[in-house]
Order: sequence, then structure tokens, then C-alpha cells
Amino acid sequence: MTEFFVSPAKALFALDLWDAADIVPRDIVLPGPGRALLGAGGAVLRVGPRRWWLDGAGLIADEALAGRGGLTEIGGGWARVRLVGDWRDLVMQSGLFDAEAPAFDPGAVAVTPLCHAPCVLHVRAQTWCEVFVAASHLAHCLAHWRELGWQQGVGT
Amino acid sequence: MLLIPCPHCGPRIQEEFAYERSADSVVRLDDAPDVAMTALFSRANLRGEEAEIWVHAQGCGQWLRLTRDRMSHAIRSVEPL
Amino acid sequence: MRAGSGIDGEAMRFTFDGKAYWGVDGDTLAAALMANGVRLLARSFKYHRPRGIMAMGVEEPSALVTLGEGARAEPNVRASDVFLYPGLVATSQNAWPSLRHDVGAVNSLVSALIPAGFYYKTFFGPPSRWMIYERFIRRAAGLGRPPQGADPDRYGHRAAFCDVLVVGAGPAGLAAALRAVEAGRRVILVEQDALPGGSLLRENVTIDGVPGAKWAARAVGRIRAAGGRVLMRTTATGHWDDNFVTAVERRVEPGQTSRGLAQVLWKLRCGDVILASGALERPLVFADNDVPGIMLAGAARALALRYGVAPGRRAVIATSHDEAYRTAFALAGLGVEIVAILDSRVDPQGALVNAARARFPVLVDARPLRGLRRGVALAGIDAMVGTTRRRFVADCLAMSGGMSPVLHLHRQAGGALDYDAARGAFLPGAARQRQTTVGAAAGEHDLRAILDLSKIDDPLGPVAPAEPGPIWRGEAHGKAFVDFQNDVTTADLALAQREGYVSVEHTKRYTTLGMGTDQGKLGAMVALAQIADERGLPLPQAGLTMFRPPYTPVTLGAFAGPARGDHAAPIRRLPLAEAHDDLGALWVPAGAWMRPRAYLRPGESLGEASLREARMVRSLAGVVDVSSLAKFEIAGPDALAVVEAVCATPVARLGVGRGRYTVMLREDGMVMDDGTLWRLAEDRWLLTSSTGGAARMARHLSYVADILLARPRAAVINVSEHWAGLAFAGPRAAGLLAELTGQPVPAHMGLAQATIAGAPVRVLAASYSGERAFEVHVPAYRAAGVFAALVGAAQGVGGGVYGLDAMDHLRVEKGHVVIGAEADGRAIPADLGLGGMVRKSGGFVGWQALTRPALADCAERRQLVGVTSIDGAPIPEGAMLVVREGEEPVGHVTTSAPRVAGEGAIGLGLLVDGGARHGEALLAWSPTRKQCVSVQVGAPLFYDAEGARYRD
Amino acid sequence: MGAGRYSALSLLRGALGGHRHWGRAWRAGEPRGPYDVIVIGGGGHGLATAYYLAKDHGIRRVAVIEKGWIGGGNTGRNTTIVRSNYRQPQLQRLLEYSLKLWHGLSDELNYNVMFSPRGALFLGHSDADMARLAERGDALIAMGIDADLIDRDAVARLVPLFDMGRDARWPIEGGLIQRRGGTARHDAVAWGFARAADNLGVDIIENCEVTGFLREGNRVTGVRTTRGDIAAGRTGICVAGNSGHVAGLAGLKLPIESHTLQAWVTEPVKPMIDTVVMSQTLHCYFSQSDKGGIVGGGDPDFFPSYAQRGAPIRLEDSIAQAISLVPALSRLRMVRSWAGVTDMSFDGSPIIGETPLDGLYLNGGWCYGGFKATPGSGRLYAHLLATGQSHPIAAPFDLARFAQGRTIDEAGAGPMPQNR
Repeated sequence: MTEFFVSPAKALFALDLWDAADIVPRDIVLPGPGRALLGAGGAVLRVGPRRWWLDGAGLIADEALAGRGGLTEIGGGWARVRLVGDWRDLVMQSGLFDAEAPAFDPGAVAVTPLCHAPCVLHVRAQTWCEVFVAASHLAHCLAHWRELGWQQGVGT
Repeated sequence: MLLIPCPHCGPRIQEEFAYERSADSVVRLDDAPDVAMTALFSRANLRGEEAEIWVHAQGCGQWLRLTRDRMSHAIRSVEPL
Repeated sequence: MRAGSGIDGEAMRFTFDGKAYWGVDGDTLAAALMANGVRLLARSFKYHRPRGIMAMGVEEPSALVTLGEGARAEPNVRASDVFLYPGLVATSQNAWPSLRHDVGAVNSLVSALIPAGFYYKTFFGPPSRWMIYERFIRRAAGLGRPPQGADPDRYGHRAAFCDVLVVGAGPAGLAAALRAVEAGRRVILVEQDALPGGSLLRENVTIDGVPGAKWAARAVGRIRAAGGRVLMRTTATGHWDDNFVTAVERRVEPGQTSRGLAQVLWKLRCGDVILASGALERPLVFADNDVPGIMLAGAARALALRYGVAPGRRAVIATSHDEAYRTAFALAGLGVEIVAILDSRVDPQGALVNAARARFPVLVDARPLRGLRRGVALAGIDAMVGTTRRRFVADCLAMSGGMSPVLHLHRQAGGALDYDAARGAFLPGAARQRQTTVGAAAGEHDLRAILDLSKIDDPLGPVAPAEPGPIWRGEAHGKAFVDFQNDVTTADLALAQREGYVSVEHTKRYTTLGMGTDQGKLGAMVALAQIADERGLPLPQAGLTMFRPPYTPVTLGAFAGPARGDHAAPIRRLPLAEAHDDLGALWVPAGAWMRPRAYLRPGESLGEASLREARMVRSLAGVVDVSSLAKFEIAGPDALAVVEAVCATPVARLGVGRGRYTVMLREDGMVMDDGTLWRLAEDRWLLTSSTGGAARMARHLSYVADILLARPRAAVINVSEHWAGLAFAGPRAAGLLAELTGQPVPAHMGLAQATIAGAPVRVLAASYSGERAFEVHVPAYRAAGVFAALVGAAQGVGGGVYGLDAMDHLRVEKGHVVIGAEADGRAIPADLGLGGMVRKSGGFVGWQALTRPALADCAERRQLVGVTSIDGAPIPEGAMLVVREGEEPVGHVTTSAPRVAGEGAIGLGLLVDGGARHGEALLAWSPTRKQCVSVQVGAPLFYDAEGARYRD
Repeated sequence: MGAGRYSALSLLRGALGGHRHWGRAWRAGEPRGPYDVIVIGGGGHGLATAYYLAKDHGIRRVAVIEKGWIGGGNTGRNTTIVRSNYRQPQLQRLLEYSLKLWHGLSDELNYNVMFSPRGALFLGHSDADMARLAERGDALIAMGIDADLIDRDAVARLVPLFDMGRDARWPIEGGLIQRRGGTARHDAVAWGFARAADNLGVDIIENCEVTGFLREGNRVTGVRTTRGDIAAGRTGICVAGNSGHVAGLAGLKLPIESHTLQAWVTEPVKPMIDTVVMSQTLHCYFSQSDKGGIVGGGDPDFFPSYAQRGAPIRLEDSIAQAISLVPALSRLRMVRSWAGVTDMSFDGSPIIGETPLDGLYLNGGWCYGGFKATPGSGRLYAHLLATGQSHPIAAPFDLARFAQGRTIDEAGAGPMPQNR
């Protein structure tokens, strides 16, 4: 099965910590470079040296940051695409990232362009991967993936 | 096609990065005008190794200081900025 | 029934020049034509000499044909590099009216007049005269006919990463790949042939008890079983920096119809690269060494052993080393009479030579002088044996001047070459990247050494290192070719030396040596030997030309890959694209975006619609989608420092909930972008900037923060796509918005949080149109409802949506500059009338550059002005501003527009010393469009000079 | 010296005599200082400079110092486009001055440089593009330079293989053509200038690399080379691509960075594209050579390098764009790609002028557009080296313009070469 499922990212927030010294605050559990942590309310993805994405509402409260960082809503800018099937092959036909590396396993995160579009990859299982695609590029990416034989699945 | 070791993401393809300028040509906000214009418009442009500023623009956004040979393209060191 | 290592019995029909033939599965077109007795395949590039098969691989210089028909026609395909498929259609090229009777052969008769570089010495006179000659030269040049129309094939790209890439599935490559994969490494093996085995396919050897070809096939199976990736019919063509290798996989043959991808360009990032790319045989140089029937000894052997085809009935073998002796045995096995083996060595020794002596006439100190032609085929050979000239009647000459390792990728990757005098060949020297060379490519031809663990049964035994063929010194009359494809002869090389084109690059460029589609694979070494001899230098000192990608020609479509049609560059779509379509939007490209230009009503022209929309905004209310504008939030305790460094205008005293217009400069002081800056909270700001400059501004903000301010306690977050932006403008806008939100609207340059249609929005009271206006920002996934509510409200009072053209008309009347038009990257703020708002205290990017003396000289600089059409005629956009027609321009019209409020035409322009020229009459002259309009220069402000309409 | 004049008749004579009568096109020069003028760099610009020094100014003690073989840098690596249809008036004057020389160059040099004014076409893909092209055309005509704004039908007639579909990714709405522009045979330009300069007594010294400068205080009095010191009254740097390196030997830092630009050529086919095709929206350009190959190029590689080696991605970009314009190109095969080192100046325009050192002059910063300027650049530089004064056409291109704020920024892209 090679199917993709598309929905808006909606409740997605950028968490920025101001100080390198705060990385990582001891009282908040945050994933290290290239990784994500899954929790009940959603996922936290490390996307940059001082930036995380909170995929889900209320994962970290502003108060918990205690002025050490800030949250910014960004979900309108990203589409959530679930790739189910041989997603590694699809990724490697769409970009120059080593999705076949053994270390790119469930829980891994990568920021890399696919089909020239800004994308954030979050490996959820060997059989599926969640890709955040910059919303304005979505149509173009999906068209390309359809040409490669992928089909849009029903639902999200 | 360089392979640039991003300190945050690991080795990534050159295409994800953008060259900004040689490290000695940063114009500081408080530089006097003549100092600033000299920094902006004078490059050593060595046929050899130079320190350069790059950014992982299509990746994690990390700024890098790359020591790179402009003849062989060999990258000697990469430091986060 | 033929038997060979590379064919099975399945017959298939194909045509060449309209005539039908039969071949078998596994045949190349070259082999199948030879099997059918077709010897004449092509005419040469310059002299139109008859040519047949010279080689059996990618080095074939002459036997080029067009494959396929119609839009799938593919010119210049080597007959030796296309495998037969049912219904294959091949056509000869560069011959008229037919291959056998080619009028172009007249060039052979006048060849004395057209030596290398002849065109540099004649055809003088004005360029127009040269172009007359040139037309004939262009028609005569070229090879096949270009395809017509769009390519029906599809091409893909695929990245792959590996620990070890092995190039070449000959014995050395297979052995290397097996070792690596069994050591647990990620391995990719690429092979340009359709079968693995390389040289094993043209030798009678047994490995581990099975024929070489079968051993190779089993080795591939073992590599795959161990997790290795083996790509057949895949040629590694480029070796770039950091072991990045590009390889082209042919999934169908040239001209063949494909259901999926025709070719895939593999982009391989490799830890180590092992080159097992083999060696190419060198021709011998003698007069008329191109007659059809003369071929490389290895090609003759491949024909016999791989394809089961006898290349002739009577063959002469001419060689400078042992390996070609194998050809004698191979041909004899098919019943070919071996007329003689001519060995240029005086005293060749060894088991193979001795075995040959027992069966064939072996003549030493012997070499060919001239190929004899009857019609278009070989009739015999004149040779020198010792000091005696002898003639041999033969229809095949199998020749070998030694072996040249294939080192293209090694060289592309920056590796050095070492000359080995014994082999007469360049061998791989020190590599610059993590790359090694093995097997014949490293000069090792002994299977026992290559396959050290395998049991090898080779009845003919190992061969001695190859020696180069003898130098040709013109001992017989006729053309002695060194580059068979570009028809470069030894005489051409000598002429180039005489005329001083002695650097090997000069020789190459002057004679076109090695610049054909075979890229000099066949002739480079023999040419170098000839040049060295001519100059009296040792061969390695004659110099080497560069090896440049690709190793074999690569279809342009494969380079482009999926980047065709709309994928050639992504088109970015607005979040409300469907809603605009529903409203009948006419789209216009704006950089990578598509944006609504206008919403045409039936019968309306674009101009009429835009003017209607603009007037609707002036009189009622309108909604325009500004979602593509760049938006950045700058947050953190040090956010103010970032904002102050980026914006040239005062910002520190901006209160929370307030905004203002701002400009951002480059370091050279020129306006980079403009927009509005809003203080969302004490330590959180929103900066908007132009659509086209979004990526540049994102980078700039990041640079300023991380480099100039050395990582302040602040972050820059690109929220461009998060927020859809809808500008709601017009005298009725404030009232309607208050109704929609149920709260008072913010004052001009104020901002408020509100709710529209259930969605939380930000309302920014900023005006671009000159009317009271609000930018409503809403998370993109909730934009549809807000858009519908705003459009509905506007329509309720007779307003509606408007597009980019109307927005442009409105802003021209207000004299707002646009990045890329008035702010064209060459304007400082003062040029655009914005000098007064720039902070005098500096401290922002670009302030130092503004102090440069020439920038203060208004008499030299172009400044923003308004122009009004004196008689109301439309002003051509881009027209020059001149005092009189025909004079040098003093400026130009950057944007023109109809007046929205009132009649007539206006525009903005950049005019030298424009600020001092208000009131002057000039001409807006467009000679390309044959228009000339009288205009009056004035201030760049045509509407509501007091600004009463946009304030609350 | 030389081999007499080239003509159809001399070629016939050669045919009868096995072409044995041709002598060297230029002598293998040996350093014989002191010279009045040394030109560093045996590319087209340097050789042209030497030729015009001898021809226009009667200066015969001239040497061209070349580290490798003449014409081996960007002269032999470009896509051979010749045109003068720029937008900024200073550049228009400079390139038009050069274009006029191109039109008489083969006769001037008695060497057929195959200058072929087959037209240089800029494509427009939208109304906005067409307005920009009209502006450029208007500016050109107002400066007395030919330009023709043509509609899409006329474009389709010029190159029938263009995709004229309205649904193309970059639909073709029209174009601006300079009919006096075209292509030339790049190597021949170097060889022709070398032969003509040699005929006037200029020493062309190949395989001689400059390793430093001879100095007396602030004055440069010659060059140190791998073949010894050579004294000169005036020394002119003319090594675009390596300006930074050579100026660095004199302790100078320039507003120049060396970047890679790649080009590609396909296998030869019969005539299919008769004009030079360019598109500024797309960043690609291509034409068909006399031999039949399609020669094309695109953007530079965006970072500094002297390696003469680029990344395949850049080739992909320009090829994809070329195919989108002429779909039939898709089935042609690339036979070779190569790279040159471009002298990227910090406003995109060349530098022709004095340096802070007396007796040392600079001609460089040609970015990716130097070939078309070859004869004009050489002649203007010769004027400067002969008289010590800039010719009025060259005067705006002085080195001091950066510090003073008189940059000539055709693209409006600012100082960073990678943004150009």
C-alpha cells in the first residue's frame, strides 16, 4: 500500500528557548537533535538548535517556560501528510536525504526539502512517516507523489 | 556536491545550505563607515583555505563557520555560530 | 543458430533503414546487424567516409544511428550500446540520399582544402557574409536530426546512500562488491551493460566450475541476497565532490516505449567508491584505418563469443600485445580463416603466443600500413613485415594497440594519473577522494590476481601487460585516423603542432580531437602518442586534457528528471486558492506564487475590471488577498535589538498595539524591502514585508540575529504561511468590520484581536490603498470562513473582491513604492522620498553605506516622481523619460496606471534629480511600442494629499 | 613571425602543398624585459589589450604573461554569447562599444572568429516580463542600440520548437531581440588576437605564472614569475576569475569573489535552434553551435571556488528550464559539462581602472559576462595602460566606485555575488 493522507497541521507551535544555557531545561522534557518524543497530548519534535515543534495543543504552558522561551502558533503554515507504505523510497525520489539510514527509525525527525518544498519528517513507524509540508507547496508535492504512483487515501 | 556536516543535523547535502560571506567581511552595526565599507567591499578571495559563514537554510537554520579550501573544496572544520 | 554467452534463442524483428532483419534476445543492434551481414552503418562526421562497427561498447565512435520514430526518435545512439527489442527501428544518419550513395562524400575529394581549422583562415568580410557560409557549414555539421515535439518519456531521480559504491560488474567489481557486502556494508553495484561479467562475456573461461558469464550472474545473486543493491544498465557518469556520484539507469532502450520511467538518474552519496570500470582497447594508427571491417580485436572477440557472430570470413589480427591473440582463437572457433597475426613486437614470447604459432601464421615486427577498400567494405591490408611490404586479402582486420584503463571517474574526482611505460598506459595515481581503482582499470588483467579466492580455468592463460601500438609516421598514403568520430587524422595533429597549437588543449580545440560524442574514449591515447612523437617529448609530458562529466552522454531529460511541466519549479498556492477560483479569479504569477489579478465580469476586459475594482474600493469596500506577504514574529527579551538592527526607521518608541511603516536596507544602503512593523507585546513584534522578498528577508533576519547580534535572547519565527492576510479597504470598511467583529475597529496603525465567523483574527489598521483599511490576519486553515464573511459584507454594500491590478492602481495614486519596481535595488531611501524617516543615529544595517559621498549627490541620482499624462493618454509602463525623442533618457516610468479617482493616466517614475524637476514637461517615450506621451512631472502623490481618508 | 595572411587563396596553396607552409600562429615568447607594458593574463581580454596597445598606441614592447595556455580560462569556457542589450547606461555604452568591434573583428585580425549575429533573444513569460523587456528595449533604442520587442507569433517563428502552449510552466508571451547580437567561436578570439598581437611584436609568454610583484615603494615596477623577474613600466592585471589571487600578491583586497559557473553541451544534431535564447525569469540560456551541439548554462554555484568544478544540481536546474522552453531538447544527450571561475564583482559590473598602487592597473570583475566584452575591454584597457587615463566609456568602472557609492548594479541585487 502506498497512500498518503492529508490534513492541516492546526495545533502546531514553535517553541523557542532564548538561551543556549537553558537547553534543555531540566524541568521540561524535550527531545534532542533529530528526535521526537511522543506523549498523550501529542508530539514534541526537535527542529533546530534552539527550536522545537509542539504538535498538539497545551503540551507546554507558557507559564512553565517562565520567561526562558516563547511559543508561537505556526500550524496554519503546514500541512500534515501521512505517508503509508514504502515512504523511504518516496522520500528518496523527492529529495537528497538518507531516509534509508538504519538510524532514521521511529522517533527520528529531519528537516529537509522534498520536491523543493520545506518539509519536516517525523518517522512514526517502519511503515509510516508523518511529513509536514509547507502549505503553499502541498499541491505541487502531492501532484509529484501521485505521478510516482501514490494515491490519496480516505480520511486523515 | 559538498557534504556539509551540520552540527545539529549531521551530514547534509550542499544544496540545503547557503553561503553567506567570508568570515572576515561581517559588517558590525557599530563599525565606523570607512571600516564598514572596507569590510563589505574587500575580500581576500584566497585561492586556498578561508573561513566562511554558511547557514543550513533549508534545514535547521543553524549558522556555521566553515573552514574550507576554495581550491580543493575540502572542509577542514565546521563550528556552529 | 548462434550460440554466445550473452544471447538466448528468442528471435526478434527489427528494421534498419527500412529493411527488416531478425536478431535474438541479448543482441546489441551492432551485433544483430553484423549477424545479418550489414557492415556499413554510418557516414563519418566531416568527410562522410563509410563506417562500420569499430567497438562493441560505449567507446564506439562511428556507428551512430537514430533509434525510434516520431517524438521518440533519439539521434546519435551507438549501435553497440542499444540492446535489441521487438520492433526496434533504426535509421542511419548524416547521409543523403542513402548510406551507400552519400553525396556528402564529396568532402573526401576536397579534403585537402579543409584541413583542421580551415575555417579560421577564410570566409572573411562582414558577419553577414560569414553567416551565408555558416548556414552551409551548420547544415553539413551535426549528426542526427533533432527530435521534434515533446518527449513522451518520463524520467526519475533517486537518491541512495551507501558505504561502498562499486562501479562495474566485471570480475574485479563483482569481487569487490562481494567482499564489501559480506563484511556487512551498505553496497551499491552499478553496471552499464545489460549483463554482469564485463570481460568475462567475451572470454572462454571457467570460474568455480561454471562459465564466466554464469559465475557473474550468480555473484550478482549473492550480492543481492546479502542486501546489496545491484543496478544493471546503469552507468556512473559523474563523480563529484565528496563522493557524490551520478549514475543513469536505462529502464528501457533508446527509442523503446516505456510504461513507467524510461531512465532514472541515481544520486549516490558514497562512503567509498571502488572503480572497476575496466579498460578500453586502443586502435592502431595507419592509413585508411577506418574501412568497415576494421575493428578492435576485443570487439571481434565479443562478436564471436558473446553473440556468436563471425565478423568476417578471412581475418587478419594486428596487435602490439598478447591479448589480441585470444581473438584469433575465438574467430577460428567460428570457422573464420585467420590469414595472419601481425605482431608489431620483434620477439613476442609466452604461452599464448606459442599456442597461436602452432595454429596460425604469426608474423612478428609486422604492422598494417593501409586498409584496402572495395566499395564500402574491407578488401585487404597492406602491411609491413620486417622491411617487406606485403598484401593480405581479408574482409576483417581485428586490431589492438594495447589497453587504456577507464579512469574518467577517478580523474573527475580529482585523482592523479601515473604513466606506466611498460603498459603504455596511464594508471590511477593518488586519489583525492575516498576512492580506489581495481582490476583492468588499475592495469591488472590477470583473473587469478583479481579473483584470488576463485578457481579459474582459462585454457589460454593470463596475458602479458599491453604495449602501445607503433607510432604512425605516414608510411603510406591515406588518412590515418586518431579520432574516428570527428575525423581527426595524424596530419591534422601535425598541422596543429606546426601552427603552434602545441598545448594539448590547443591541439584538441584546434583539431576538435576528442570532442565528439565518444569523448575521445577510443583515440585519446593514440593521439597523445602521436603528438608526443611529433614534438619529440616523452608521452606523459605531452599533457593531458581534463576528464569532464558525463562519462557517457546523458539524456537531458534524465538530468531534468521530474522537473518538467509544473514541476520545473514549484508553484505556490494561496490558502484561499479555491475560493478565488469560485469568484472567477484571473491568476497571475508573482514570483513562485499565483495570485488573483482581477475578477472579470462577463464582457469585461482586464483593464475595465481592474478599474472597476479600484473604484469600488475608493467608493465602497473591497477585499484583497495579501496572504503571500512575508510575516515574521520576533520574540524574546532582546527582540527590540533585532528589530532596531533590521529596520531603518525609529522603532523603539512604538507602543504595544501599534504599528508603523518601515524600510529595511541592504548593507550597501539600498532599500531591500519595506513593510509594516507591529508591536504585539512588550517583547514580541510582527514584521511584514514583500511577497517576492520573503526568502531574502527570512535569511536577513536570521543573519542579523545570529551573526550581528550574536544570538540575542530572541527568536525570529517565520509565520508567513501561518497567517492568511486579507486587506479590507474602503470608506465602508470600518463600519462593516465593526459589525462583523462586534467591537470597535482599531485606530489607524493600531491593532486588535477579534473574532470573525468564529475564527480568532488579528486586525491591523494599515492602509495601502489610501482608504481606511484593515489587514485581517487569520490562521490559514480558518481563512475560508473569514474571507467569505468579509467578501459577503463588502458585497452587501455593493463592494466585493479586488485583485493585484486594482491594488496597484490604488497604490500608484498614493505614491507607495513597490519592491522590484520603484525600489529596484538601486535606490536609497532618499531616492524614494523616504529619507526623512531613516534614523539619523544609525545602528541599523546599511547606515554606514548611506554616508558614501556619491549617494548625497541628488543631481546624479534618480529620484521617485509622479508623472501625469498631459492629454490623458495611457502612459506606457517602462517608457523612457526624455526631453526630446531620440535623446538619452533622464529616467523612466516604473509603473503606470489609470486614475482611479477621476479620469486620465498617471504613473510613477525614477528621474535624475527628480525632486528638483516637479512641474517640468517630459516625454514618456517607448520606441519599442511606438508610443510617446507628454507627461508632467510632479510629486508622487495623486490622491488625498492630506491623508484624510485613511485616518479614522 | 606569423605565416602571412590568411585567405581562401592561401588555403588553396596549402592544399597543393600538404599545408606545409603554415608557420606558427604566434611565436613561443620568451621573457625579454624590460617592457613598456606587461599584461598579466593571456585570455581574450589580455591578448586584446596587448593587440590594441601595439595597434592603437604604437607600444611594441609589450608582453602577455600567461600561467598556462592562452585562452585556457574563461575565454575557452563560456557559452560564447555576444550582445550589448543591457539596462544600465554605463554598461550599454561599454558593451555596445565592444559589439561594434565584434562586427569587424575577423577582418581586423585576419582570423575568422566566426562572429555570427544570429540574434540574442530574451523571452518574456508574463505581462510583467514584457513590460520589463519593453523598458529595456526602450532604454537601448534611446541609447542608439538596436532592440526589437516581438510578439509571441514572431518568437514562435524564430524558434519553431518553442513550447508556445498557454499552459506551459513559463508560457512565452513575447521577447526582446537584439539582432546584432549572437555568438562567436571562443577559442578563435584568443588565437586571433594572439596572432595579430604577435604580428605587431608583442611577446606572448605561456607557462609563466606570476608569483609576485616588483615594487619600489608604492610603485609596481614589474612582476616576479616562475620564469624570472620581468620589469615593466606599467603592469595590467587581466585575469578575471583569478583577480583576487593576483591582486592579493600585491597585497590588495578587491570587491570580487571567485565563484563557479557551469555550462553544458549536447551531442551535435542538425540545426534546430537558430538564435541565442535567454530568459531572465528562468536563469537559463542556450544556443546551437556551428558544430550542432546545444550549448547552455544557468546560475552560478552560489559559493566561492577556484576549483573549476561545480555541482550537478546546477546543471539540472538550467536543463530543466531549457526543456520547459524547448521540449524537444529532452531527448538530446549531454556530452560534456564544464566549469569556469567567474570574477564576481560586488555590483555585478566589471572593474577597469587604476589600483591604489602606482603603475598597477586592474581589469576584472566581469562576473559571468566577460566574453562579449573581449575586444572592447581590451581596447579600453589598452587606452588606460598606454595613457594612464581612463577612456570616458571605461571611467565609470573604476575601483573607487564602491567606496564612493557609484556602483553600477544591473540586477539591483546588491553586493553579495551569490544573490546575483
